[in-house]
This record gives sequence, C-alpha cells and structure tokens, in this order.
Amino acid sequence: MSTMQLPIARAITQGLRDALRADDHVLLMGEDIGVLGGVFRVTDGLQAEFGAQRVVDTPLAEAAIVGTAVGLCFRGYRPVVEIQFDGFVFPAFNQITTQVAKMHYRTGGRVNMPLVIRIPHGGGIGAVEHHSESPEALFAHTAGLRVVAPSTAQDAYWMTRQAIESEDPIIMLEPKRRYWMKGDVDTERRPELGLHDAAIAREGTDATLLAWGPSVPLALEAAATAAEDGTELEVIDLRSISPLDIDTITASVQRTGRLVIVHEAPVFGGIGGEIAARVTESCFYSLEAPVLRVGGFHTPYPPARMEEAYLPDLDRVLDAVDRVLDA
Amino acid sequence: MSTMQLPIARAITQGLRDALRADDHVLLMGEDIGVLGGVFRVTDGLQAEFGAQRVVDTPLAEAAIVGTAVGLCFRGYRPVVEIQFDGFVFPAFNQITTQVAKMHYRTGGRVNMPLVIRIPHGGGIGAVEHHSESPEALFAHTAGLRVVAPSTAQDAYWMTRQAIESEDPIIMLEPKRRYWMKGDVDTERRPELGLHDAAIAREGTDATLLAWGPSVPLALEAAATAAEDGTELEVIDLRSISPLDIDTITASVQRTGRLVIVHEAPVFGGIGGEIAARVTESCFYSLEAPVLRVGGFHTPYPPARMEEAYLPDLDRVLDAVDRVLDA
Amino acid sequence: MSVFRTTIPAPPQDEPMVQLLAPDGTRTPHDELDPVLAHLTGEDLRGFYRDMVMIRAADLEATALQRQGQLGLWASALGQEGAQIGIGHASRPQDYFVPTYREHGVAWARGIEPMTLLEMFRGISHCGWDPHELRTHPYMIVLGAQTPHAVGYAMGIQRDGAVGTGDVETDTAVLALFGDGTSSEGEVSESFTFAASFQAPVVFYTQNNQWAISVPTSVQSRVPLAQRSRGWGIPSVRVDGNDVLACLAVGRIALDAARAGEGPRFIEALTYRMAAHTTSDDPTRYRPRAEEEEWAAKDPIARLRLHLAQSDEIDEAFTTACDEEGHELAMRLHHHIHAMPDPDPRELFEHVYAEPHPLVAEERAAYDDYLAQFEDEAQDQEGVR
Amino acid sequence: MSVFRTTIPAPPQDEPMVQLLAPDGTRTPHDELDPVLAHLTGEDLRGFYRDMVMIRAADLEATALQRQGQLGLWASALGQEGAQIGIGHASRPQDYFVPTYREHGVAWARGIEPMTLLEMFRGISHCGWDPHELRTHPYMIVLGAQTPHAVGYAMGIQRDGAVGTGDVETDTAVLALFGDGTSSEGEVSESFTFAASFQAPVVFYTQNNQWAISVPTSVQSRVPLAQRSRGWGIPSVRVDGNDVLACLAVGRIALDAARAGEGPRFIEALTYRMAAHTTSDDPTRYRPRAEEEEWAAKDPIARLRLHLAQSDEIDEAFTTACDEEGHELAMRLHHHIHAMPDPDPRELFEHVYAEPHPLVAEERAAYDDYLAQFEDEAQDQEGVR
Ligand SMILES: Cc1ncc(C[n+]2csc(CCOP(=O)(O)OP(=O)(O)O)c2C)c(N)n1
Ligand SMILES: Cc1ncc(C[n+]2csc(CCOP(=O)(O)OP(=O)(O)O)c2C)c(N)n1
Ligand SMILES: [Mg+2]
Ligand SMILES: [Mg+2]
Repeated sequence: MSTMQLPIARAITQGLRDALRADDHVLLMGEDIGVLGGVFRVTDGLQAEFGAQRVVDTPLAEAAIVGTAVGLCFRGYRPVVEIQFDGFVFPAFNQITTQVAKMHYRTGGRVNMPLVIRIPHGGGIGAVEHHSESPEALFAHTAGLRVVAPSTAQDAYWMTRQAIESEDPIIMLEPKRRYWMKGDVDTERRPELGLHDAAIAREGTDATLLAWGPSVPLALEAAATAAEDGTELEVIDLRSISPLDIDTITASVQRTGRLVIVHEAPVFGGIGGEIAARVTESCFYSLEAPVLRVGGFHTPYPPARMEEAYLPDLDRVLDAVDRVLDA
Repeated sequence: MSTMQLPIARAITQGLRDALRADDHVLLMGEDIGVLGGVFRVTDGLQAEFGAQRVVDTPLAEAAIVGTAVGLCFRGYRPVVEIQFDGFVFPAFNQITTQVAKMHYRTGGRVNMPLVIRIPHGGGIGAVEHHSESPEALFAHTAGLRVVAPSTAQDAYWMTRQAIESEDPIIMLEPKRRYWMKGDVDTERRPELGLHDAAIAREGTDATLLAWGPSVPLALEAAATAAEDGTELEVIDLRSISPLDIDTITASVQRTGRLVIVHEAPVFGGIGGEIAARVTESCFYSLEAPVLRVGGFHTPYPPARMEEAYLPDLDRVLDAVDRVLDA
Repeated sequence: MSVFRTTIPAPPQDEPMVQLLAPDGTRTPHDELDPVLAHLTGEDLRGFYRDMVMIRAADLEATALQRQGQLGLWASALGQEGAQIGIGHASRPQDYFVPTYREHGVAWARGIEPMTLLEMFRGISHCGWDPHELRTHPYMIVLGAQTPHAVGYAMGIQRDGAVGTGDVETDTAVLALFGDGTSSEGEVSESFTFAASFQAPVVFYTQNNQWAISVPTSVQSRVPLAQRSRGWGIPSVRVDGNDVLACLAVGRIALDAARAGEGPRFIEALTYRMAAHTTSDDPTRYRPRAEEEEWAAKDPIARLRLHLAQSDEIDEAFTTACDEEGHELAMRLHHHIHAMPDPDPRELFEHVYAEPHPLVAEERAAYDDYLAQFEDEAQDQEGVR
Repeated sequence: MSVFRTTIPAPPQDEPMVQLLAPDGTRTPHDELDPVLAHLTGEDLRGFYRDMVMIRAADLEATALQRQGQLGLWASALGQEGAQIGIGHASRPQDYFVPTYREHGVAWARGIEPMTLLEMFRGISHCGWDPHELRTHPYMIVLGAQTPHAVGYAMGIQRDGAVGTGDVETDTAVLALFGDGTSSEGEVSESFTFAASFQAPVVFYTQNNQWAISVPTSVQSRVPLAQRSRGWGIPSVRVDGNDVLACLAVGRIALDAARAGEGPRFIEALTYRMAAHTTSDDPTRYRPRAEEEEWAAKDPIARLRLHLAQSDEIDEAFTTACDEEGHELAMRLHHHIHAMPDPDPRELFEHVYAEPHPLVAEERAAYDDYLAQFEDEAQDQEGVR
C-alpha cells in the first residue's frame, strides 16, 4: 500500500511533503519554488499545501538564500533550499564554504546546521551554458559538508527524508536528467541503508564499476551490455560522495581486482581521483590494473550539440572496462 | 649585477614593478594595496611609483574586484588582483568559476583573460579563522584556470612575470608563511623553466617527495633529515598545480618507485588525490608502494593553537616516508 | 516626522514615470527630453518602427524554431521591443554593451544578426559573435555576473582617457543591462558601489518586465526599483519602457552624462514580458491572463504606429512592407537554421585556453585515438562485408 | 532639474546627524528621542560610563597581551565604546545580536565576559561562547557574511510569531552589525533586499569608524552611508556614534519598530577607530595624526563624564572607582590568560560534524596511532636509560 511507482522528481516532492508534515520547523526556500512549484516542479503543490511561510519564494540572490537559511538554523529551523540549477550555486559558494560548513566547528559544537541544499545537477538535457554542471568535488573537499547523490526514486525519497533529519548540512545533488525516470518507492518502510552508505546496484566478479547520481543508470547499462559478452561487472551506486563508504568500495575491489569510476564532472581534480587514490592505497596488492576514470574533459561544459561527446556514454565506459580488463 | 637576495614577498613586489614598467596595460587592484602597500606589503611603494590609476585601492567587495578585472580584460588591460587572504576569495568564487575560467571558451577564443589573481595562501602564521586556507583544489578542478604556487624567491619573481604575461587567467598562490624567506633572484636572465614546469628541487633515488608552495621547504628539510639516515629522497617542487607537469613527476617516480605527496590542504578531495591517481595509472608497474599523502585533516582549519598538529610537519612527512619505504 | 528617513516621497510607491508617447500614440511635450530628440526625422522614427517589427518577427520565429526542435531554448523579448530598440539607438557607435540573455532588440539595434543570436540557443556555441568587433559582451546567463564586467570595462575607458574630453564621437560609455529580478544579486549592488566610487562611465539599465520567471518584482523590491541606486548617490529615473522615444531620450542623456565624466546613471524601464520566461516556462501557472491583456494594450509597436499615423508619418504601405520584411527575416532564419550543421565534437577541446595546455592536448589526443578505434572497427567491418 | 533624481538632499554630503550630547557634554533636547530616554536614572547613566571605562580597560589590556605573545591578534574597539555600549543597551534581553569581530562593547553590554572574547584572539577556539545561551552570534571574520544570518534569524522570529504582538517583553528583534567597509560586500546588499522584502525584524547597524583598514569610507560611498538602505525603502538615520545616549535612543526606536513588525531599519553611527585596525596594522602609513587628534577630542567616555559632571551626577570618587575596577578587570584578564593551557591537539577533530563521520573517525584514529608511536619511542628510550 505504501509502495508506489514514482519518477525521481515526484519521489523528492513526496519526501519534502512528508518532511514538512513531520516537523513544523522544516521549511523550503528558493527561487520560483512556491507558486510555480520550481522550474522542475519538484516543489509542485507544496506552497498550496503548507503556505507561503513554509514554502518561500525568495528574492533572486543565492548568497542570501543560503545565508538566511543559516540564520534560520540558529533559530531552530531546518531549512531546505533549492538552487535552481547547478551552475547557479556559485554566488552562494562563500556562504556554503565559509559559513554552512564551518559553523558547527566554529561554535564548538554548540550550534547545528540542519540545512539541506538541493541542487539539480549534471548534464545531458540539451541546455544552455551553466545548466549542466557537476560541482560535487568543490563541495566534497570542504570538511563540514556532507554530499549525497541519489540515483533511484526510492533513494530520492528516503535520502531526502534522511538529509532533512540530519543535524549536519547536506548538499543533495539531484540527477536532473533522470528526474522523470520511474521506480518503486516505499514511503513507509525505512530502508536499511543509511544516508551515507553505498549500494551494490548489481553484483559481478570481473571488475567494479562505480558511479553516482545520473551516471548510475549508465553504469548499469554498461554492465548489462558487458554481460552479453560474458563479462560480469559489479556496479556500485555510491550514493554518498562525502563521506565515502570506502569499506563497501574496497570490499568490492578486493573481490574483482579492478575498478572503473564513472562521473560527469571533469576527471581532473574530480572525486574519482580521491576514490582512486584511496582504493589504490588500501587495495594495492589486490588491484590487478590501475583504477581507470571515465568522466568529463578538462574543458568547460560545451554547447549542447557537443555534450554527447563530452559526457561519459556507453562506449566510453565499455572502452574503459576493456582497458581495465586487458591490463 | 641583476642578482639580489630578496625575501619572497619582495621578489613578488619586484616582479609586479617590472611588469608595470614593461606594459602600460598592467594594473593592480585590491583591498589596501595602494596607500598601505597591502597587508603583507607586497605592493609596497607601487602606488607611489605608478599612481592610483594603476595601483588601485578598491572598495571592499571581492566579487566586484574580480568582476571589474574581467571587464578590464575586455578593454585590453592585464589586471593583477590581490585577494587579501585565501579565506576571502570565496565571495569572488562565482566570478572566478563561471566568468574568468569560461570567458575564453564562451567567446570561441575571441577574448583572452590575461588576469592574475594573487592569493596569499596556507597556514602556519598563528592567525584567526579564514586566514590559513589552501583552496587550490577548488580552482584546479575548473578548466580554464591555471593555478601556480611558487616556493622560492627566484620563482616568486619570475612566475609573477610569466603569470602576467600569460594570455590565460592565473591563480597565483603565494606561500604566505614563507614571505620573508630569502633567496637569490636574478631579474635579468629568463629562467629555462616555463610557468607550468615542475622542478627537481633535490635529487634522490629512494623515494620521491612532491610538494608545492609553503610545503616545499618542509619537503627539503625532510629530505635533508632522511639523508642523515642514508635515505636519499628526490624532492619535486611542483610549482604548477594546473596544469600538472606529469612527465617530470612520472619520470621521477619511475626512477624511485615510491611517492609521497605533501600539501597543507585537506587530503580528502585535495589535488594530491589527482596526482596519486594519475601517477598510479601511468606508473602502475613501477610503483613499489601505494602513493601516500600527507596533508590537512578533514576538519576546518583549526584555531591557531592547534594548527601545528593540523599542518604537515617534519615528523608526519618522515613517518609517511618510512611507511612508503617499508611497503 | 521621525529621525529615520527614507527620502522616498510618500507613499513609497510614488515614483514619477517619464513618458513621451501615451499608449494611444499621443505625444506629450517634455522640456528636458524634447531637445534630445529634436534631430530625429520621420525617417528615423519609421526606422525604429521597422526595427521593432523585425525583431518581433525574428522572436516569434525563434519560438517556432524551438518548438520544431531546432533550438534548445528561446528567451523571448516580446513586449520589450520599445525598451530595447530605444536604448540601442540611444548609444553611440563607440559605446560598449553588456547584455543579459534577452537583449535581442538591443542586439538588433547594435547591428548583430538575429542568426548570430540563435547559435547559443541552438547549442552550437556559447556566443556567436566577436565581442570586440561588435562592441557587445556575450549574452550572460549567470544573472548579474555581467554588471561588474561593465564597470570594469568603463574603468578601462577612463584609463584610456576616452571619457570627459568633450568629444561625443570618441568619449565612450558602457551600458549594463539586467533584469528586475537580477537587481537582487549582490554582484549588481557591488557594481553600483564600484561605479559610484570610481565615477565610471556606465549606465545601468533595468528592463523591469514585472517578472523574474514566476516571481513578481514586488518580491525583489517594495519600492520602485529606480530608487535603488540612489542609496549610492547614483541618479536614476523610471521611464515607460514601452515608449521607444522616452527610452531613447533618457538613455541618450544618461550615456552622454556618463561619457562626459559625470559618473554612472541608472534607468528603470517599466515594461512587460509578454511571452513565457523561456520556451520551457508556463506562465499560466503564476500570472493572470488579465494582466497580460492589460499590458498588451500598452504595446510599444502599436503605440509608435499610432503616433506616426497621427502625424501622417506612416501609411499602410509602409507597415505592410515592414511586416513582409519581417516575414522574410523569419524565413531566412528558418532556412539558415535547418541548414546548419552540428559542430564536430572535437571542437569541444578548442579555446579552453589561449595558450597550449598539456592536459587538454592529452585528453584531445586520447579522444582522437578513441574515435579512431570506431573508424578502424567500421573499416574492419567494411572489409569483412 | 533633471528627470534623473537622487532624492539625496543637495549637496549629497548633506545628511543630518542625530546628536544629544555634544563633545563638551552639553545635552541637546530632542522631541523624538527624549521620551525614549526618559526612564533613565543617574544610576543608569553612571552604569554606561562604567561600561565604557571597563571595556576600554579590557581593550587596552588585550592589546598589551597581544604584544606579550598571549594573543595572536587583537582588534581594538577603542573610540567606539559609545556606539557599542549605546546599541547594546538599546536592545531588550530577548533580542539576538549578530556582531563583527570588533564588538567588544556590544558583547559587554550583552553580558559576555571579555575573557570569553579573548579565546578567539588567542587561538584556542573560534568562538568562546554559546550563541544560543547568550543570544549572540559568533564573531564573524568573513566580512558581511553574518548579515544574511541576521535576516534569516529574523525570518525565524516571524515564523515563531514573536513579532508584532505588541508585547515588548517577548517580541524580538535582531541587530546586524557591520563596518563601513563591509557595506560594500554584496551579501550586505542582498540582506537589505531580503529584510525589506520579508519586512523582517532586523536592525542594521554600521559603525562608520571612517576606515576599512587603510581605505577611507569615501571609497565605499560618495554619499553618506546612512542613505544606502533608502534605495530599498529601509528607513535610516545617521547618528553621532560617540554619543552613547543618541545611539541608545535611535537603537531603541529602531529595534522597537522592528519588533513591532514595522520592518527593518538602518543606523549609521559615525565614530572613529582610535587604534590600529588590528595589532598587525600600522595606521601611520595611511592616516594623519591630526585626524586622530580631532577625533580624540570627541571621545565618547570623556563626553559622558563631562555631561554627568555638569548635572552633578558623577564625582571623582566614582570615576576613580571605575578606573580601578577597569584596572582589576585588566589584571584578571592578564592572570587568566597566562594561566590558560593550550588545547589538546586532538580536539581539532571534534565538532566537525554533529553526527558520526567515518572519515573524521578514521583520521582521528590514525592520528592517535601516530602520536602513540612517539609515546612508545619515548618509553623505549626511558627503558634504555
Ligand atoms: C545566478 C543565477 N541564478 C538563477 C538563474 C536562473 N534564472 C534564469 S532567468 C531567471 C529570472 C530572471 O529574472 P529577471 O532578472 O527579471 O530577468 P528576465 O528574465 O525577466 O528578463 C532566473 C531565476 C540564473 N540564470 N542565474
Ligand atoms: C570577505 C573579506 N574580505 C576581506 C577581509 C579582510 N579584512 C578584514 S577587516 C577589513 C576591513 C573592514 O573594514 P570595516 O568593515 O570598515 O570594519 P572595521 O574593521 O573598520 O571595524 C578587511 C578588508 C575579510 N575579513 N573578509
Ligand atoms: Mg524580469
Ligand atoms: Mg570601518
């Protein structure tokens, strides 16, 4: 009864709705999230249901959206702010990096920042500049932030709930090009996985494919394709970028001996590098090939008619799988 | 005759002075850089020499400092802006990430951004919060920026010159706690090393120690100490964080078989991870131990009386060297 | 009266709006503005009319092209033609323009081909023109990020000595455009600070089209936006943005003041975004149809036509010719865009840096090798067949 | 007169300054402000005098402690005691304060021990107090970053229904403090926008101490800063910041207006930073000695003493007692700080997150192991000896 088929966007809507119902101190803020329901309609209907004091259309200023949310935390609220697109989080970068991340530490643990920053992220939607960014590495490097990226409807619901319940600030990266991908959602049975646990999305033995957010369906597709040729890939849906569930990753790599990491962000300086370094350190003697990374190039996100070449796709992932198996 | 002993800060001053002399379109902008000569006195005397139109005390707003510099590039100028401390670059993060980095690409190569952003960076000066940050990874991940970090007076002079001559935007991280460390500077003979070349600061055979900026003297000290025990460490002064001189690094690691990376920034998500991943990929069969990293912890920069524990020091570097040699 | 002052005339909403052409075409005389417009001939006015018709035609066609999948997105400027053509013609050739993403009329007045604008919306480039050549900044999507660029450019003009010499043919000003919603971004305020502090030759121009996507201007400011800049001592005016003549006149005064070295100015042009925010938007979700109708009655094109008709400066032959020319422009856009090839994906590696870059070179080479595999495979397969 | 308006009275610099106490101690009557101060007794005024003396003593001692190496840095508030004690006492206990890093007088008036302030400057913690308990935000070093927090807190007050009920004992307001230089930061302007838009119960209070390190206020604004907020329709006033009574009165009016639901207010308190920017600064490089002397003659403490002496509310016994108490406070600080142990370095891993975090736990454990090595080594060596 509590299970339904929902697209990811709607699963988040439901997560927000249930959080708003569960706790009077939860409130949503952002540009166009109220009357319009957000440009992706993720907050659709919520202002009508909870009123303009709890679902707030703010003035157009990201630093102040995040900055006022910090102030609301001090007053005991649990704000959930929406950044309209990944590329527009940068005006708020100072607040996120020097305030949100550091406030608990600054106050010696006396003040919590139960703040969620929702960011539709990633490319593949044919958009103009600044609408397809993958800035996760820019947040993960900063201690004090937690960074998560659901890839399924079920996770979208529950990770929204868990993020809002967390006493720490969470950057939630929503896989915008998968917003309308459907999946089963059970809104009643709490999942066993914690907010920061990785999931084995498919078991396999020959190599591990690790991905998050919008790249998980791609990794699964690659595994299905490889299986046709008799190669069994294990797919890890990372779910949490910071902290990393390094135990799940190393356990898998120790079994398979090989790791390919897929993400949309540019490879250079991306979180794939951190994972590769860590895995290599802990699995140095069980790794049979160097960790390979498939991701964006060291270029700005290109105009839409070139984005297919920029984004990891099935061929590029399988090419890396071949290389890691050949090594 | 053209060689003099200068502290790093003064070498930069001289680099700026000579650049201002060489090209009328060079101008300096920032907070307190004019009359005061900057809080570190790096621009000392320059406003008196070149006037307030070329050495500009700006209003107190980092986004506009960088943003107006972008506009000045469009008008044919070569602005050099000073961010007063590393922790205060974040209000300008939007301009740096979405404008400075992307403008050349956005305009299809029609407009250059010969802009230098000077940032005194790193810790170890006993300062209050936000005065000791190492944000290099947050810039290096963004294509379109170049990130450099001199560690000697000679490099401070010439990399300043080269950065200003570059047609691309440069983030120049200045080793603030080494500002008064002296070295020989030859202001006439152009060095052979390009702006983005790494330097072998000390040759060795047993393992490679890689560091940049303020950590280079530490790495050299560690190599000297290790040498007393008969261990010969090769020390690479990275000099350029983006792009990386990966050839110099891999050549060294192929010789020594071992690599320890030292930086002040938190290890998690730091550029050390990128280097480790790349080196492991290209030296998989010559590496005799996993690449180890010594750096800041996954915590905000702590209060000054704890920073000694936070920052890599001789013992922590030698401990990592021991571990990499024992593996 | 309290010691706390607002210096805003009470009630706060009371800000006069400069208007020369009423919606019914009536021309109100104006002591300060009339001399600025005195040089305009009937020919000039008809030219403005034609400009507005042309750009509207291009705009409607672009929306159609988006529906046909030829553009990824289109941000229509429908209804804002008066504000845009007015300020476009207020400038002098040497001036530098710093637009938003909805400045098609301004671009037209500055001589930028509509086709060039479409490149960005089609997704084949981020900017179709040479900013140096056309003295027009790239379209800007990060709201407000362009305003400090405008001020910086103006500071460059000052350093070049191209301000305040008294020669209007060479003294140069910058026009910084931004929307009513964007007025809330901190970078816009910082731009006011820099412009005021350095007395930079820059004119800020807001088309207050009443909406920032679904958010009305009242959320950004409870007092008329024109008043915002006065907190910095920057003189400002509210003008009827659907009145091309008033926009031209106040724009000319402001730009000439800036070029004369009198410092920055701010103009709020009251207008209306008649279409959706972009082709992705659905305005029925947030604004009443009645409001759209109310503004339709204030249309800038109809208004100028009525005015010109009243003074016999225009006849049906001319308006028909304009409409036909607009239609032809639309057809040209249609054909051009359908014939436009997609870029080679390898172009994505170009112009990341102005100078050589080892990582870009390495990734590009690896990508070439990777693509070559498929060509090899394809050849192999052909060999097999 | 041009259509371009500034609404700033000409000449632009002409902004009246509210003053109740002249530098010579003369008290000017004031229709609006006197009733606000009517409840104050001689005892209260002597209390303000004592407050200012105490905080100045603490301040001077902190500078000395920095010179002795006991503090890493000190940001002196010398000369700003009137502006700070005034606004501190303007508040009601339930109000929330959002300070900069130079708010020692405000902190004192709010009951924060000077010793607690020193923690941050000594480098043993980033903030010595509990913001919830003391209803005072941490000192903020990133200029302007605190102002949106203040507005957000005020938005929380609105949601709690603790505004506009008419009960001054529970209706709550927020005080957002920032410096003249900081007024240029975009986040401050965005805070004005949010505060105005939501009519949040927040009072912005700038101590215009004439300098932002080496940069005079004139670089931040060519018109009086008090006028800045009027661009948002936020009522504002310029007050003599060295006049503790005027600061208290305008502060009380503003905070009570905010708590009554009338929306935000802005106060510019004109004062002077008598000392260096911080102990790292050398003001002789940028400002004339004569300016310092000019302002010394307007000293807030001397002014109140003269006033109280004129009305026989104070005698030498009292001022001597205050001085002695100040001296004792200084001594207490001196002893406390010298006795203060350095924190255990392991504390650096604490309070990064409120909830468990595997990476922090891992790094902490590794660090413990690493430290244990040395202990083992030390023990081994002892064993050898
Ligand atoms: C920094 C930033 N935040 C958010 C957006 C998303 N966005 C695009 S247009 C828009 C509304 C802009 O309104 P306004 O400034 O009034 O200009 P208009 O579209 O009405 O011309 C928003 C929120 C953006 N492009 N940039
Ligand atoms: C965002 C940011 N930029 C720069 C600095 C460095 N800085 C510290 S204090 C200061 C001057 C502040 O002047 P003002 O706001 O007038 O306050 P005052 O120090 O005079 O009290 C500067 C530039 C900073 N702390 N934060
Ligand atoms: Mg608008
Ligand atoms: Mg100041």
